[in-house]
Amino acid sequence: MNPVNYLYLSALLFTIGASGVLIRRNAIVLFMCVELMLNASNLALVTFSRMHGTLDGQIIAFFTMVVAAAEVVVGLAIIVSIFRTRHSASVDDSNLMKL
Amino acid sequence: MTGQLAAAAVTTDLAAATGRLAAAAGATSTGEAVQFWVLAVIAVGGALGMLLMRKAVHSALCLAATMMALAVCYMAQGAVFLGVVQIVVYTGAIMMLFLFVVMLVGVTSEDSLKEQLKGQRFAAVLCGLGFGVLLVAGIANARLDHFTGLSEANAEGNVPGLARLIFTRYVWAFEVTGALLITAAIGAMVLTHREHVKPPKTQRELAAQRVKDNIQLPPLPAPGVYARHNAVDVPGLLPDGTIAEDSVMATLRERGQIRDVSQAMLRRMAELENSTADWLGRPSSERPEVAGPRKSLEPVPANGKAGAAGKDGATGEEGDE
Amino acid sequence: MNSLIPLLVAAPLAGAALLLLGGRALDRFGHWLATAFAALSFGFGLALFSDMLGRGAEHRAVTQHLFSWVPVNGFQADMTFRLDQLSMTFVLLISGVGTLIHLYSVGYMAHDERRRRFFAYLNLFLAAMLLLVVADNYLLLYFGWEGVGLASYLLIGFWQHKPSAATAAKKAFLVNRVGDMGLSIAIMLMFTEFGSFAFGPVLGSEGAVGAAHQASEGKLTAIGLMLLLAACGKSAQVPLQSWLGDAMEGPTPVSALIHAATMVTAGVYLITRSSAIFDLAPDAQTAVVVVGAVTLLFGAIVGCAKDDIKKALAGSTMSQIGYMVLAAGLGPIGYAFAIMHLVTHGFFKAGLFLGAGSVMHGMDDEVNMRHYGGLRKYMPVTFVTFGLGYLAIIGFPGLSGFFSKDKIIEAAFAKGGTEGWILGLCALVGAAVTAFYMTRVMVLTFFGEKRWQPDEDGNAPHPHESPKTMTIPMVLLAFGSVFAGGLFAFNDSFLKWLEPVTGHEEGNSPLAPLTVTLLTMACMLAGVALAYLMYGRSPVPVVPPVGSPLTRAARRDLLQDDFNHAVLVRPGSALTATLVFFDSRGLDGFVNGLAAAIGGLSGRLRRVQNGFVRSYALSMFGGTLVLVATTLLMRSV
Amino acid sequence: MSALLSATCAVPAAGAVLTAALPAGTTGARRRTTKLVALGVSALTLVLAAVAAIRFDPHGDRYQLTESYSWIRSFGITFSLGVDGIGAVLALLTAVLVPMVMLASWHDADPDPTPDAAPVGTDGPVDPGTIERRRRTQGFFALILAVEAMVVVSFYATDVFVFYVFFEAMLIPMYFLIGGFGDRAGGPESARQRSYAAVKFLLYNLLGGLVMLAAVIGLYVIAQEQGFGTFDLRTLTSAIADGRLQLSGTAEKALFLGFFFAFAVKAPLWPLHTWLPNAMGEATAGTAVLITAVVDKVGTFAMLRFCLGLFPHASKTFAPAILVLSLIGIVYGALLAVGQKDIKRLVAYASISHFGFIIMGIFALTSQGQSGATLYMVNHGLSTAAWMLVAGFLISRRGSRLIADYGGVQKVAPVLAGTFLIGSLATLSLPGLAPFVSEFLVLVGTFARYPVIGIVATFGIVLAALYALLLYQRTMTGPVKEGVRAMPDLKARELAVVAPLVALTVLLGVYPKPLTDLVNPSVNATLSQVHETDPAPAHPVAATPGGEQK
Repeated sequence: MNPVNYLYLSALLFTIGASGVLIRRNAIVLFMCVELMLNASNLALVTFSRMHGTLDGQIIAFFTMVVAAAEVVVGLAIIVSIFRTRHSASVDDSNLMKL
Repeated sequence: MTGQLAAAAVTTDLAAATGRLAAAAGATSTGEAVQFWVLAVIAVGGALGMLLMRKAVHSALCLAATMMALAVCYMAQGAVFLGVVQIVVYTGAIMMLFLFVVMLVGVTSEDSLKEQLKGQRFAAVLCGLGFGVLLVAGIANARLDHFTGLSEANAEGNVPGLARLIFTRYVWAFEVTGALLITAAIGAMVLTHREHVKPPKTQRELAAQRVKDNIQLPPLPAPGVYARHNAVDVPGLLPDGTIAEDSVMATLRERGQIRDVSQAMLRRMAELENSTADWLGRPSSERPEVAGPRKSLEPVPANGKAGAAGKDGATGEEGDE
Repeated sequence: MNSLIPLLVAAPLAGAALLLLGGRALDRFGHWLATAFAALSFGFGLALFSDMLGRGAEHRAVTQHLFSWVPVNGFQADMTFRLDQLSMTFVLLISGVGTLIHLYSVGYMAHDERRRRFFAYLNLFLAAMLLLVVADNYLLLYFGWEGVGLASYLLIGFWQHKPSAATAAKKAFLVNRVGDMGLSIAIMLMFTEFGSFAFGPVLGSEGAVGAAHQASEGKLTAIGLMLLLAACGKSAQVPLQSWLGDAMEGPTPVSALIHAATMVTAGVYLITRSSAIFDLAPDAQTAVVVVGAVTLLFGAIVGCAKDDIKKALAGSTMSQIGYMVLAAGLGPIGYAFAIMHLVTHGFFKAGLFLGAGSVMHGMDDEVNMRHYGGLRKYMPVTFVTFGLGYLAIIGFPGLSGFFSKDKIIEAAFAKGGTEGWILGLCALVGAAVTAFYMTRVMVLTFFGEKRWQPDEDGNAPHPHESPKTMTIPMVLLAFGSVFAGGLFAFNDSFLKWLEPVTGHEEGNSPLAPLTVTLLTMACMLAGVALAYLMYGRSPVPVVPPVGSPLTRAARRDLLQDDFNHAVLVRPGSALTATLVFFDSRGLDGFVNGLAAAIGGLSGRLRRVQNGFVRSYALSMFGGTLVLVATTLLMRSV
Repeated sequence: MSALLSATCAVPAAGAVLTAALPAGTTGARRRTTKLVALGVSALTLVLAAVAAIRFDPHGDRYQLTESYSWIRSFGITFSLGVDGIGAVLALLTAVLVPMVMLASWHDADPDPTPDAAPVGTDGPVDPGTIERRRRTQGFFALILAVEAMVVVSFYATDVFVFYVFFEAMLIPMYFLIGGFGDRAGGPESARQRSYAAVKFLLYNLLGGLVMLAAVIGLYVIAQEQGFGTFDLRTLTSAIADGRLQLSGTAEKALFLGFFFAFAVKAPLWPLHTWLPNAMGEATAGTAVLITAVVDKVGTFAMLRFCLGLFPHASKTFAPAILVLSLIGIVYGALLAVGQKDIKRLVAYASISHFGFIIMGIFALTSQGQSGATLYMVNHGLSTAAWMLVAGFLISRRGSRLIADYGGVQKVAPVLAGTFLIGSLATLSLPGLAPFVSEFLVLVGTFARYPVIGIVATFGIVLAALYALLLYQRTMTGPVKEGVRAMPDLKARELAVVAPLVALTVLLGVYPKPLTDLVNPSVNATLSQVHETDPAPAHPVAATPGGEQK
């Protein structure tokens, strides 16, 4: 088997994640989709690391995870506070930006 | 949790071995191939599950599965540390956080299947397909025939190798990441924290306020109907047979988790009267309709937010906290 | 001595400025001041005249350069004056008659509260008219030309509170403007053709041949026709004659000075002055004679039908100027006679108008001749002077009109060929009609029974003779009417006087001069007799009879106004209204519509910004897709 | 390098700042101080502009009294000023008219004695009339001075970019002048109209300016490619004239149209004119004079200086088309003037007709036409100012702009009627008054090259007589109308405004030589830039008489 298949897997997961962002309405699921996309890219990075024989790819993947963690913390906090005021976790209910 | 770790440790050894083996060739061993295909099916299945499940909890669980599969993939590719971190941080911490929030905002609330934005779903699928095709085409076109393998880089072990890089070349980024994490933590606190701008009201003041506002002077009605249904999600019935929504706690109302038994109760009462009438021998013209006198009273929709709109916002707010 | 020429113009101009700017302080004696300035100008004219007579016939023309007026490269218009025999004739006529009419107005306008302004306008008119005749180039002539138009506008509309007067003034100015267009175009043509529009270089002077001789006949014809258009406007010739009748709304001295003696003859001056051009453009000359002949009949017919004494006289003026234009169109055969008739006409027509003014003065401004009658007993001086003017105009032997008109008729026959016969016969018929309508005026006004009645308030007019200031000018003009013609005709003195400017040649008339004279006499007597039969023998009805269609048409100026109204005014106002609509709805509507369309489009586009995060994400994603695809495609290509 | 020109520009600019900074006009005395300061500044500007015109030597260089200050070095932009005969004359005109406008508008910007309800219900853009009431007087006079400063810079600028900046910046004060200070008469409806007019004015001119900006940038880019990285007009024109800087045919045409469009909107040329009647109708009479007599002149002036100087070939190519448009403008403007019911709009349409003459003179490409056009700018400025200001005095007395509300004014206010008549006569180009000289020159100049257009344009003089005299007849003559019975005649201040204008109109009609002497050399220089000479007469008088046989 060619390790390139990991890249194909990564591409597939990324696409699924992206479609999820576009299709799902629940803000939490949306976030999960984003996480999936990040993970997909991490997989690609790790594969690249293996391809080049250096560890830099893994480092970047590591940083990605950290950033993802930070993002999730803040993002979920935002979701919670939005839910408090709007009683809804649907992103379609927060559409005041059009004004 | 411990089980997972143990399993991961086993796989690590295995993956390291296969990785070393494959390094020379540019193709992988059959073992890794088998492993990959199994994991790939799990990962994609999990991802699709996440995408398609209507309930957030299910989505979260599916995602967790995908992440575990990915963690194994990392290990198989010689990124042992990352694989562990993936399981500990992602599956362990982040996904738990997700689940907490899901529980907080309504575990059973589902996305309705009806798409509100015209053409959104179709366009999204189209874009996704197009993007996928592009990515695949890109990868296929790239010259990726040579794999160096990590045997050299991981010569003194994966963790020391990473550490060497993190604390030398990437130390600045590492520090900044730390700052980012701190900031994120503080941000989360700030976002979710509610400042009391004035001292909390005492019970007396609240009572006075209620009198002044002329809202719900007596205590709220208790939930439960007769002795039959005494669960907190069963609203009490008003004298006319309709439900008293106030009798259910606000969080349940918010989630639409009110179990409406009024119809059943009415039906039962009618039966009771009928049997009483039978027993007394009354003519049938005087008997009430068994079908129930209040057709109009529909059960509260499962995920409707009618309850949230609330009879009055004040009590809703109080219950929410 | 030449430096007096600018003063001719400057004196009345100073008078006008002084009176207009001087304010009420001058109300008491302003009219005498104005008369003095007019007389001063006449004095300068006499001095220059005597000076001119002292020089030989070839050295009489002089020019006086003041300053460069409009110098732009090749276009050089100078403030230069030229005084030659032709100008001199006009200067004396204008300032002389002008002074008399100033004097007359002192009495006539005695009770008008705006008398000072009236005299200022009169002075302004004199200045402009004198500028017109002493100008040395066409642009300066145009200056004077429009100046007299302005004065005419101001004076016709002097009684501005009457809407009819204001309308008449505007009409006069507008119709004149159409003529002025011709003059402008003629000047432009001269400029592009010759690079100059000064009299000397273009027309030639002192034996030198002007540039006109080198131009093509087509160009000269064009210039000539444009000059004719100008002349038609100013001299009320067909087809631009419609303003003259309405111009009688002005005070009578104005009618006498401007609309009889001087301004309306400016067209004749223009044609005579441009003789060098017309002589080289026979087609233009033909047009001139046609206009002259048509107008002389037109005016005469109109004059027959009018009951308003001033309008009857206005028709007569039109007709008499027709004679002059006709003569001027005949070329060197006729120029001198045109000017001669112009001068004699200036005397007798001014006299007639002043007489009419005197009658109106005595009759409480009544103008309808059907309400006159038998006035000879009440105003003897007016009767006598008016009668002399009457005899002069109908060409009674020995009086002024006889000499000048007879010569024109002779000259018309002398044109030769069919043309000559037609023109001559027109002129003869004109003479007969002239005799008819003038006799009609005379009879209706001074003979028969008195026909005036008290008005609604019971105030009947008390006809009386006018004051001295009015009668003296009338008497003086009557002298002119009687003797000027004989003086000019004596030994052909006038002909010789003008010959250096206009040239002269004898025509070969198919009829002997005596025959023509006798024919004219016969026509005149026929006209007088017919008029006497119609108006002198039987009482004149106070309410005019319906009359024949021709009479009715003539009362309406031969439907000229109706024609103008139908052809110009009504379509014009329709066009204006359409354009106003087009401007607000069409042009502005287009722009506003564009604005609305843009607004609508942005309204549509705004809906894309629906506020849904997922929509934005979709567009971002789609954008990325497109970008990546493009990049890949570009790289693969 | 004398600083005369920059002083002429700086004085009104500084005056504007000073006037705006004076204490608010709560009392009559304070307001008078403001007005006197502004008037003094404008008088000083007049003196400086006159000195500049006098020190200009017609036989010397094309541009004199030049100054240059470095501004944006990386784009070769310098703040350079210089004056030619045309610019000197027009700057002088501006400097003459501004004090007159100020005097005429002496009380136009006083706060209303009875504070009427602030104009509400403007559902369009924000009403610029909401300038703080107490500072109205300061604002008005400061804005006028600002306009003056910018106009003068535009006339003096010899740098394309500097010209552009001030050409556009002029819109800002004008916008506030139009929108913020209207006739006292109108109610909320008039406020809405005024707001509409101001926005329309701004949009039209802004659009023109933006097109021009594109052309300015395009010119710079092309010039820079050929080694002329500068906006300096003199460098550019001389390089274009001797072929060192070559624009391709298409580029030149496009750039020409870009410049011309802006100037044609400003001028305004048919069919871009529709903003003018609105703006002049709704603004105060003084502002209307500023628009038509001062600001619009920048447009025609710029056609002469920039369009012809920078794009000689394109100018020639487009000249016939522009002539036809200007011809339509002449007749169209006059016909619409005849059909107007509103005095000020009538004057505006008359101005459109006159601008047709000016543009026609410029693009006839003859020295008579262009000298005539330049004189026309001056004469139209003076005569229309007189006409419009007197009309403004009339309107302020009766409180109505409708012609139908007047009649018989001549009887009650003869001096007013007399000056109005002189204004009307000047408008219809009566000989002896200044506009005649210029109009005739334009006609002759056009006729020499395009006889048919010249002849049709001559109809304009008949139509001019029609609208001018019709207006006079309807307002001033006839029986005295009810509303004008107690109308006072002109006051001393008003006479002081009108008298100099009338005197200048008469003087320049009889003796325009001082102006033609200033203008002619510059016009000849402009013509030589376009490589045009006057058409020679077919049979010049100078040829020896009889020397040639036909």
